[in-house]
Amino acid sequence: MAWSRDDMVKRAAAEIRGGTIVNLGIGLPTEVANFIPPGVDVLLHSENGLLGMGPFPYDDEVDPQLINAGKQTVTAKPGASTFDSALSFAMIRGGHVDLAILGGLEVACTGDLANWTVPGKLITGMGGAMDLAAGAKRVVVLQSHVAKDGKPKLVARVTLPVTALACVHRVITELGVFDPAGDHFVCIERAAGVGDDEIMRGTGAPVVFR
Amino acid sequence: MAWSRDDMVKRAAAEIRGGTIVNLGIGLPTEVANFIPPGVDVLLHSENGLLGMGPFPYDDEVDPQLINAGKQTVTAKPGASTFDSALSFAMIRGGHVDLAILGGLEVACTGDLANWTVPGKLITGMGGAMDLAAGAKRVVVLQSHVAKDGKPKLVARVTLPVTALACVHRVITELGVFDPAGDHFVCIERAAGVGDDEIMRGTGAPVVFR
Amino acid sequence: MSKVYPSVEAALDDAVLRDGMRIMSGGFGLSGNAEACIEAIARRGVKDLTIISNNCGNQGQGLAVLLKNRQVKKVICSFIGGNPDLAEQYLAGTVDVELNPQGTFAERIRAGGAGIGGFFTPTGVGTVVAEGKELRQMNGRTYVFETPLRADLAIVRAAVGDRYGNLRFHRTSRNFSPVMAMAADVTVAEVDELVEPGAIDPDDVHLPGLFVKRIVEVREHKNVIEFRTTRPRSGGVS
Amino acid sequence: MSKVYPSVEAALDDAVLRDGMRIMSGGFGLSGNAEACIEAIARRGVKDLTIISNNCGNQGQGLAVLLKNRQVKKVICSFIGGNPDLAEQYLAGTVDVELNPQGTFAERIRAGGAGIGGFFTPTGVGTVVAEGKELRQMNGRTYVFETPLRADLAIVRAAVGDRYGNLRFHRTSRNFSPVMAMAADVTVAEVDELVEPGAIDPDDVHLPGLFVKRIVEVREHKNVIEFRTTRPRSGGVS
Repeated sequence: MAWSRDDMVKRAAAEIRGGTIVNLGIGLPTEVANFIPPGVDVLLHSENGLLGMGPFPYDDEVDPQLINAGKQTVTAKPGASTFDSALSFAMIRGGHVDLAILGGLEVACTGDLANWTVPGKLITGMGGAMDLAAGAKRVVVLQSHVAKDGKPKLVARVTLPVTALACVHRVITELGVFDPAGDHFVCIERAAGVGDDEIMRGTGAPVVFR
Repeated sequence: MAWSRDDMVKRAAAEIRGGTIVNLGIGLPTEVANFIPPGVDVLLHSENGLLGMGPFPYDDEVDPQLINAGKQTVTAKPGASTFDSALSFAMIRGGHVDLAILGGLEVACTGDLANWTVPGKLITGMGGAMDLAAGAKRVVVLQSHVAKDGKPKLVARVTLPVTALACVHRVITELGVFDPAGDHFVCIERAAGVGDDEIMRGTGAPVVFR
Repeated sequence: MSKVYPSVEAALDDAVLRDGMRIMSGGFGLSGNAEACIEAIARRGVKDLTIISNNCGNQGQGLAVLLKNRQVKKVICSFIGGNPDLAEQYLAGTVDVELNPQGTFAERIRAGGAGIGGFFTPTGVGTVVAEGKELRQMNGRTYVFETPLRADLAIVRAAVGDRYGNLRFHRTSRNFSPVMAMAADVTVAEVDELVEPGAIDPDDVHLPGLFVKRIVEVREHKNVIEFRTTRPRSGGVS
Repeated sequence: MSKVYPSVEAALDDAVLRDGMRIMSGGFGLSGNAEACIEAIARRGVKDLTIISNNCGNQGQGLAVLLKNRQVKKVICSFIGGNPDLAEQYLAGTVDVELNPQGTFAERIRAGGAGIGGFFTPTGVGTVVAEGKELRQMNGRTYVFETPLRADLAIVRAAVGDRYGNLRFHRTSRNFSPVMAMAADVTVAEVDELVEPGAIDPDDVHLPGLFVKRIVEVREHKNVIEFRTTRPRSGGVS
């Protein structure tokens, strides 16, 4: 049976190693913060200028000038630091962020990522997506395996506007965990009861099972 | 009679306008700080990371980690700020320093400056000289009119290794005040009793008197 | 040396505001906006503005007021989601939008303020952002050339400031404000609290005063929250 | 997450130190040097080092100790005056010196830490510094292309730090240390005082901890003063 959203988010949380710097993209990836095991000491980076982001504030703690990149009110943990956007993106571009967990629209087996715009839809802008995809040491994408119309989102070649080339190390979908490997994906894990057929049917590139 | 060193330094201090940011080079220019009129509120920039540099400390105030670019112990005035070297030179290169008063070895009437090294002599390095010469909004050079061997230091073309091209706005020597004007210098002021002849004899480029 | 003005109207006078100018505005979404400065620009009605800001307001507020007033001809930014005014005028072709990756946006502004003529970044290579721009391979990686951004005016908000223009920002309100202050011919800062020189220790200054030309104390701010997210204090999981 | 090591010897272990490595060292002259780290490197005797530092010690002290020990093969810096050890070995041809304008030096290091592939600066145009480098005219001004600088190790001194590596510097001791910490594979910080996380307010952190890999508390420093200049407390003019 395919993983639930919570299962996917939990699986993404398992990608996080202690002692690292992690940036969680807007949307589903933001929820990964709720599933980081208590013993794992990680510093969350928010590209609007915060390292050591804590959970949402208590009602009487809300600070309008302490927000995350999704413009939600957050807190700062002990050991946190604030800084300007030039330094924040120096961190990202300079390879100082160990892991970025991002949403995706299409991932190619070459590691190319498309996640910022869909032609014909209202444009929103790339925000920090291109910097995170190109700059983070490791990029994990959290997305559904296929689009609403059934079209594969793991593909041989991205058809949507690119966010960054050859940047994705791992994709987590409701069907399993897939690593781009050049001309194919390697399925390194799958949801219980999901068969090869179902995965291959929903994937627009060759899949090697391990 | 030619100006004394103190006269020269005082004349250089008269270049300083209230409300501006001024960087004083190592050596003679450093002494300009002692002659800034009390009413002139200026912030002194020291390129090692201090804006709002104050006078030398009292003996019991000395802080080994509060120095100027000449590595002398200094103080910080109320309204001072400290910062890293990248920001300090962003200030200089970005045109945020209104005036730099620098020492000189040769100044050409084109505004070219040589002040960092003499071939054959022990090399010391350019330090911040090239950034200051190229970046400050206005560059005033404080130097002797001729070298010890009598060779002019105001010249048609610099012969020593260049610090920056077309950067000098004004030169103050013991004979007077000279502005580079392309193919000649304009003498805008002179020490009392110094004649045209003396100036022209000691200058390696045409001089127009005003 | 005093850069203090009695009001944002006085600080944003005829010497500063004019039609067709380029204005940088600090803030991330509606957080950390120079609210009083934005309102003053709206009241003055200068038009054909190019706004350089990460967002151009949101939810009809902040810089979106200038859009509603039809004062804006171009926006240079990184994100325009959640901004119906901009979407509408962009689709209608009345406002031009130049999108930048957020890090490239910040770095271009820093370059503008730091006297850098341009730089190579890996961000945007292979994307629409790099189209028509110079690419260069260095040490096995491909980079795209980006140019500096400057403006005639920057408006920023800070928590504390002194009459020399030294500023301290509160939490994530810092964002683009320091680099924008560096990259504009004139920077006007509105501060929650104006203090005496020396009240901010030299080591505690976030933005040295030489980057700020005019400063105004503005004690009241709306501090609009776009997404007020909280957790329960007791009972639930923390 | 604790980056705390019990001693500089433990922090500068075999995993970090090796012959032929590139080491960045913060400090301006002898002020703000990572004194204990320099001594540990001297004791360990690793050789063929490339030292990237504004000065390479002065007056026989600081990094000059590594020169005396013949551990240095190259120095990348901006100023070598007042350093007889370096002058002697440079003239003898046993140490190579690469001089950079100080601002270009700082900016190259920042570029190395910030993922910038290179940049154009007006500094050095028309001088020996620009020889053999790409020149480019932009907006009526000539710029020279400069490349990023990186290192295997950076050693910095700070006044206060916590176990996450967050640092605060005292006065002008900050200088090159923040950008060097960004530009090295491993940064070791020696701090006068180690405090609990949270003791430094997030807004008061000078260098966010992610740039520091190892941190050691070192309470004693020589704090050598190169030119002790003072003024009389009474009688004379202030």
